[in-house]
Amino acid sequence: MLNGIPINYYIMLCAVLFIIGVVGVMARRNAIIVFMCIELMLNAVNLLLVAFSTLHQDASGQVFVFFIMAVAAAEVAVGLAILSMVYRNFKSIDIDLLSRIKN
Amino acid sequence: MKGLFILSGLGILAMLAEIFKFKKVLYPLVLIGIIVAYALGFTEWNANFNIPMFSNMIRFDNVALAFSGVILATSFFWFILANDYFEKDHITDHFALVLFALVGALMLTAFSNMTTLFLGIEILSIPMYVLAASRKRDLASNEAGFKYLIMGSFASGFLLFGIALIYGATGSFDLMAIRAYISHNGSELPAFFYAGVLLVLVAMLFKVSAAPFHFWAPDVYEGSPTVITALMSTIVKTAAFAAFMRLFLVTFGGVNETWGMILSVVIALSLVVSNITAAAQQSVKRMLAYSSISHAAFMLMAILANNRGMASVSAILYYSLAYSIGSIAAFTVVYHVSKEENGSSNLEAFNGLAKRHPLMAVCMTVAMLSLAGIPVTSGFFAKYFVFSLLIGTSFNWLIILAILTSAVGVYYYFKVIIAMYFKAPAKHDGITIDSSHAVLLLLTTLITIALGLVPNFVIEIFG
Amino acid sequence: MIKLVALIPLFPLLGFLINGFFGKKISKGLSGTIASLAVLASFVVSLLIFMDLEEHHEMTSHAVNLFAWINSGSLNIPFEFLVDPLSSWFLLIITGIGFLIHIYSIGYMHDDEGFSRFFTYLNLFVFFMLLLVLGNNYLIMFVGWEGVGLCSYLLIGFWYKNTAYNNAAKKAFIMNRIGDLGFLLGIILIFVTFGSITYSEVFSLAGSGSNSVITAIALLLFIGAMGKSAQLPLYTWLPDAMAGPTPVSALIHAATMVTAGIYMIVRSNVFYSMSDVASEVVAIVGVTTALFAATIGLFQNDIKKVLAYSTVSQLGLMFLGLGVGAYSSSVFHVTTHAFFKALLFLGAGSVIHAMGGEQDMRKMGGLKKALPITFMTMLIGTIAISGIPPFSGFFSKDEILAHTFEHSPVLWFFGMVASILTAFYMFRLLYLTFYRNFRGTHEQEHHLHESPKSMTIPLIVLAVLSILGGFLGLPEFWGFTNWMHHHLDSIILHKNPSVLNHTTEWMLMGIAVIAASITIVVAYMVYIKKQTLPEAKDEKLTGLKKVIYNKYYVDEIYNLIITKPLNAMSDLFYKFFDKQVIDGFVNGVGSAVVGMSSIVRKAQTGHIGVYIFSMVLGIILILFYSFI
Amino acid sequence: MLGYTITQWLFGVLSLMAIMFALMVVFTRNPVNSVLYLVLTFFCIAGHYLLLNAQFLAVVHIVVYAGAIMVLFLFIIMLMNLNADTEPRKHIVTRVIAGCIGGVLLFVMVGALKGAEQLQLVQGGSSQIGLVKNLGKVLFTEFLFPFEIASILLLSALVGAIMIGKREKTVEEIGN
Amino acid sequence: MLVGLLIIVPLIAGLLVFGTKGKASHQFALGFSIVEFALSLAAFFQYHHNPASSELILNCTWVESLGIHFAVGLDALSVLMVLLTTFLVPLIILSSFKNEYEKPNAFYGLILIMQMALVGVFAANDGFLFYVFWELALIPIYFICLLWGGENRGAITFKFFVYTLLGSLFMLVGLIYVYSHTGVDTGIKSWALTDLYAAGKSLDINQQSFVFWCIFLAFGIKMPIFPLHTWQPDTYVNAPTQGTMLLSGIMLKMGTFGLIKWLLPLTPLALEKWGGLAIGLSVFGIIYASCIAIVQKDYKRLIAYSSIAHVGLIAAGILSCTQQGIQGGVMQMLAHGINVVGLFLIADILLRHTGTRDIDKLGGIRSMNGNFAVLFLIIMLGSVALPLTNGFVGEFLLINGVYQYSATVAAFAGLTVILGAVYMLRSYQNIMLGERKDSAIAFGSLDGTDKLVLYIVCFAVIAFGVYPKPLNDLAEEGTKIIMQNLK
Repeated sequence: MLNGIPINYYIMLCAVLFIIGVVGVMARRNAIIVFMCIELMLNAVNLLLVAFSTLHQDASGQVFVFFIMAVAAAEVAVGLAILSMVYRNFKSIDIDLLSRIKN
Repeated sequence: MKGLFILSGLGILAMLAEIFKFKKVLYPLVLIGIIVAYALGFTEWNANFNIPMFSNMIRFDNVALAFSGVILATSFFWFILANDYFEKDHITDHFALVLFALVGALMLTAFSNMTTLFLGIEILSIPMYVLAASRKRDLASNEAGFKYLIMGSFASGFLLFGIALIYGATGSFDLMAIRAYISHNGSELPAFFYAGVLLVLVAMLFKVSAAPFHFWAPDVYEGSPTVITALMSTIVKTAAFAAFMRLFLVTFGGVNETWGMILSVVIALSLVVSNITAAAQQSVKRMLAYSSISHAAFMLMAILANNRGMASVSAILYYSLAYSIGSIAAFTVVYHVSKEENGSSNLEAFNGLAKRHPLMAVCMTVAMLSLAGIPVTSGFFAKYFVFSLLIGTSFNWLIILAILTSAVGVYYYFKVIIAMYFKAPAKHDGITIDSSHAVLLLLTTLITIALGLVPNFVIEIFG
Repeated sequence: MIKLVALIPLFPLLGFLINGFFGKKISKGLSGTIASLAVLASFVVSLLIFMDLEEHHEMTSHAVNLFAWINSGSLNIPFEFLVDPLSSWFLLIITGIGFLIHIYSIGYMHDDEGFSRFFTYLNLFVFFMLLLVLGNNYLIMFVGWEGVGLCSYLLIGFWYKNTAYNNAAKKAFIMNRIGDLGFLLGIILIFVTFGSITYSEVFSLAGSGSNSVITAIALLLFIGAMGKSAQLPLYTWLPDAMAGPTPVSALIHAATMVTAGIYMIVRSNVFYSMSDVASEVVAIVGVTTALFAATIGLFQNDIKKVLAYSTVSQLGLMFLGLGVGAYSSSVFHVTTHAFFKALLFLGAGSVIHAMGGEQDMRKMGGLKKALPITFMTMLIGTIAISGIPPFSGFFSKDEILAHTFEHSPVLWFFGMVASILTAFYMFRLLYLTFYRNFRGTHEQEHHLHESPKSMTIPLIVLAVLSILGGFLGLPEFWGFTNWMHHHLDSIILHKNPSVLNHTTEWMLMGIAVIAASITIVVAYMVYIKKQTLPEAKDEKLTGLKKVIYNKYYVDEIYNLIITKPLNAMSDLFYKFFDKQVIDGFVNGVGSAVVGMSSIVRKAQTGHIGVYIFSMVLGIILILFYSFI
Repeated sequence: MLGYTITQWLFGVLSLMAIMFALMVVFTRNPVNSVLYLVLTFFCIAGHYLLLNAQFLAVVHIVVYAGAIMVLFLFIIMLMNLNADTEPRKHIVTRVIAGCIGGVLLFVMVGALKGAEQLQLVQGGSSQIGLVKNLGKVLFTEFLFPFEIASILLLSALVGAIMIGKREKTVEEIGN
Repeated sequence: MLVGLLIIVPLIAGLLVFGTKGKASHQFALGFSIVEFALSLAAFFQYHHNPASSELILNCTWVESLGIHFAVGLDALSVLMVLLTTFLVPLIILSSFKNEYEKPNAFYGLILIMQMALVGVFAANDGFLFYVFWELALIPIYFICLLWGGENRGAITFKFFVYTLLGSLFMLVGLIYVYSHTGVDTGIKSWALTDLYAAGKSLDINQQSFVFWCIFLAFGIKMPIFPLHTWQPDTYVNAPTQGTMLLSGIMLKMGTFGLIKWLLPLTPLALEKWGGLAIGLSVFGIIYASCIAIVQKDYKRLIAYSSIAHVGLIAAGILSCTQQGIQGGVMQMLAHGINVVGLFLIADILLRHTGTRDIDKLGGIRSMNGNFAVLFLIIMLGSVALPLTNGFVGEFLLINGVYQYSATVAAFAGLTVILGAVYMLRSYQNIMLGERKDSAIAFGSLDGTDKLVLYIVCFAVIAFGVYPKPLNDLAEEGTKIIMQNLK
């Protein structure tokens, strides 16, 4: 129990958020939204880590969240750069159009 | 450890080179730097064993050093291969990115904390996303980078979720602590700990491109510039395996009944899918991508056999070395042939290569033989070690499957050989290649054979 | 002296080598002389050894070891010769008749371009034949056995441009090989049973073998004999073998090689004496063959074919003798048969020579005047074969028939019929050839001439032997010592005591002589008085006659039940099983992989969505497997 | 209130909102709205952080995600002029399947994530771990190496973004 | 030492020949192969002199930790097989003198390297080394067939390669399986032959069966045994004649040799259980291949099928596990090697002189060249195992061995005596005898080198048939060692 809320609740909440992110990745064609959904997934993980951190009374979980944030920022920077390049070349960021290489 | 710093320093230096105008010396500097890093690795051999560094965030023990050695050696060859690549625009950026990726790769060989694992993976991946997309006007390259990015980030999400769950169960990111936790709590581990392990497994399987998490690999390999493909299929793969091994042989070795069966199915699926799909490929580059999946399956078999102490480690070490060297040779040839054919690496482009450039044909043949696992090339020993690890375990059936699919493998590797020696070339003029590339080809070919003749050095490296 | 036995096969071997390597470079005369001398030398040595053996009667068998040949664990087969009464007697027949036929061949083959080749083969044949009889174990016998088969093959197909001859040669070789397989298996069974294949060891151990094994051995060996000695059902090669030059027919297909089967069974008489079943089989096969071949002989028009069927029939008679346990009688008949059948063949050769190669008796006739020596000698031969006393054939045949009667009157009856038929067709041959008017072309008539000396002298010698040969084995009830019995006494281990009384023997003899005489008269009536001629056109024959004329269609039947199915099966194996089923399967696997490949690669759609789907699906399955 | 404490109420409300906003992120057609919903989700998550006594992290979260990253997204969307409902939708079947798979995944996850009850809690103690001082201590001692090496990560992202973002000077080059 | 030379000389020679050009290539190659033959003769006499001589043993560590040694040694069987190899290779090289090959240096270099691998296979005393040489032998022959082969060589040689590779991978698995059971007492694993024998015998029947089939598959494909044979005729026909000679003359013996030395003593229990099936396949293969040979038109293909028949008998004899059977197998391996080289040379000569190998088109060659006819005849007789030719000793012992296993099976196996004569005589008659069928076909006198090779082969056929003792003694001794290990 942390502050009166069972850890299970947090795990479930994070799982739900994570899965919403996954569904978003699967269901959307707009690359930016897809990317955002991935961010959502990461945030679910963050929340979970913080919850566990509090559970264990251990700061490293929260520190890990910093790193995830840093990475997310870096990923977004690179990702959006690539996206804008793709947009320049394809004039679209529809992920279903990016299927020239196959088989 | 020192290698890590040197490479980081080199990376930063490369960025500075743009500003301070010493681009010309950068290339030799990098080569020297790699050699120095390699040499420094030797000084650390046996020295830092079991001494935790930075609160046990990273641990350059002998295994890590050995894998770093493989990565550094491969990267040395790769830089020779890539000399053309760096002559274009953004030279310093490319250098920096590759060097940073190498830093990530080295971290993956030596991490001993989930944090460093995660950072290592990301430091390796983010430059690779960029490099894959580095031919900015090329749609294929764009697409490759984009696909790699999306899939990679997506997989990272699972990795993190897994890590979080493990953290939740164990209260620590430290591998030793997790291991101690497993052995301490034995059978009473919470279910979500296993879920965490499996999610990490999935993420790692994605990184080593095992079926059914492999789909990104052929597309990305094909779309990326050939040189980058070579980098991905050698260094990235080796690093991923080093990480995989550290996680699943060392850390999660205690719960192998959780992931063993799953891994075996994944291996079987990878073997079948990769070999069968490769059989019909017309593009040699893409074929090599599929072949890399099948080799990944073989390396996973060594991990699966998780019961012989250092044997699995040295088998994977040998395998990754053999495979990397062979791949470098193969990609060098593919690079030149496709350059000749305006970027196409179709099988027809190889027709009559034996007449047009005998050296390339011979080296390609040796590389193909090695990838196919024919004695006395190193590829054979690699497969042999895997077989000998797995035999007598409950996974004998995997060996049979591996043999059958190897026969299919022979089919597509030999398609290249047949094309080179048997088919008439479309053009009859010879191909000229850089003397440095000729040396590279010879060197990798010799190493391939030498490793096959004297595998001792690698196999007995851990005593 | 006996130690010199190795010389006996050595001389023909040398002759073979000299003629083989230098035959084309030396003159025909020299070539023939060398070959003949080689055989003569062998004959002389054989004779010396024979006499040596006769003198020292107490030591009847001598093994002469040349070198170790095959060793394999407990199987030790030395290259070893055995000199004993049986082999020494056969040595004499082979080298003696062989020499005469060599001489004859010098004349007969004089105009042939393959002259030296002929003598090469002939020498080689003699060499192998000598090995056959000299060997001290079954394998050496087998060596000779196959060797003579090879020579027979080479000599039947001597005129290699003629496809029919080649076919005949091939047929002979393959038919022989069928028998050889039986022989080989027999040898192996002997080894497996007794641990040795050396005669003396095997025979001394024979008592320890179970009856069924002994029977099996005897029957397997007999299969070999059936092949080599042209017994039913493996006889068909012998009539075809007449494609070879006539001296070959005389030497190989009448006097020596075909009697190898007799030799082998006499050699192995221990087994046959111990196995009633095997003996019975031998006797029945023998008498059936005798009768069967004799009936075919009645309607043959080719002079050599008649003699060939007669040979088959006579061999059958010999096997009848073996089957009823009259081993020495059969050897006796082998001897006399060698004399008169060689004589008849050589005579026929002389006729053919004179007729310029014509072999059809319907185109001969009245040659008596033109070929007086040939005629006289042929007449003697015919009388001898027909069993008219005191010519040699009478004694030997009578002995066999007497023993047969003792064994079984039924067999005797059929044997008797066969010998009566023999008398008939032999005189038919004589009448059609030498009596009445010449029926050939004018040109042939013009060229008719007696053969040269080199041909007639062997004829005369053989004629004399045909007359006198019978004295080797005069009936004991006449009060003589049967030399042949006496000579072979030591090698025949289980003699069956004679139970016939003298009256019966006299009676049998009488019946034989009278029957033969009547037959001769009937033949005279038919062919001289009534001037009957065989139909010129084969198609006009009807009924049984047609069946017999066509040799009971045996060749056709074989063709139908063996050759054709074999070819059909081979085709099936090749075109269906090999190409379609097995290779089809192998290639099918290959194309299946490629086919699957093009299906599997469809999954690689290029859509990230699909990739992510599969990834998530994978995760679901993994978690599902692990937790639910 | 209804037997629940304030924190429990807050947890419930924040969770519901987070899930709702997250769903809106996925199901809203307009990308701009998606971004905004995501920002809202992030705020909810920040609220959770506060509930969990991770005050510093909550602030950083807002600053980094809502303040930086999402603005970047928004910026890019605006740049590409994607702010209308122009996004072609995936085929309905695909979306249904995606939903189903999500459901199944949830089901499996729930199955996999049970067992937290056994977790041995380090109960009570000070809730000081989320304070800056505390975190800083851990970050700069235990996590010094990752902290330093993260700079490499950021550098490479920097270089990469610049490299990708820069306009090509030369015309398309064929080759490798 | 000597044995080391035997392996290293062809390797060096091969590499040297790669550096030569034109005519010099085959002269060099011939010279080296004769040197190699002389070396193997020296080994042969050395063995006679002192079988335990240190000259004949070489044992260096290769991969210490895995118990892999570069252990080669010549025991009785190996001496014989090495002798066969080194005897045939000069003949094969000699027989190629009249063929114009593109890039002769590569051609002869590959032949010599192949020789190295073959000698290695026969001399290996270490399971791993055996496997390595086994596979190594495949590469040169693959390229020989691919580069200098006939019409459809790409697909056919590929099939051959995959087939044999698949088999040998299974063998590797079988061997590793046995290897993993070595060193139970000492804890040190070893690839040494004797250790493998001991380990193999310690396995239970199911394990042995697994090992047996894994390894048998490799040997069965190499030989090849029905129904694993379909790669063989096509490959033989398509390969250049010298390649075919290597394949059938020597390489095929790798399978039978392996059977004797690397399978029988390893899995005695499994042999009892499965030997019958294996023998059954072999014997059926004899009849099957013989029948197919009867209807062949292409002479080379006919010999290919005859080879399957012969090897079926060899395999059956060996699998009977009797002294006679195995020894006969060894003898027949030697004989078949010599004969088949002769026969394939004849096929080559026919093709070169007349432009066809179709036996229905040929005919009457005897009247054009009597000498050739005699040489052909002798080799053919050796092939149908007429007594006093080399084929006989082996065939007799083989049938003997099979007979001791089962009389009925032996009777079927013995059909080879008849069927062999049928297809051999038929083809001989069609090619050589009768009248010339096609007036366009002229057959002049033989070339010197062809004649020389044929004379040597004929001499070997007869000499070895009349006086097989020197070889037979060795075969007997070698077999005895195997028989002891079987117990």
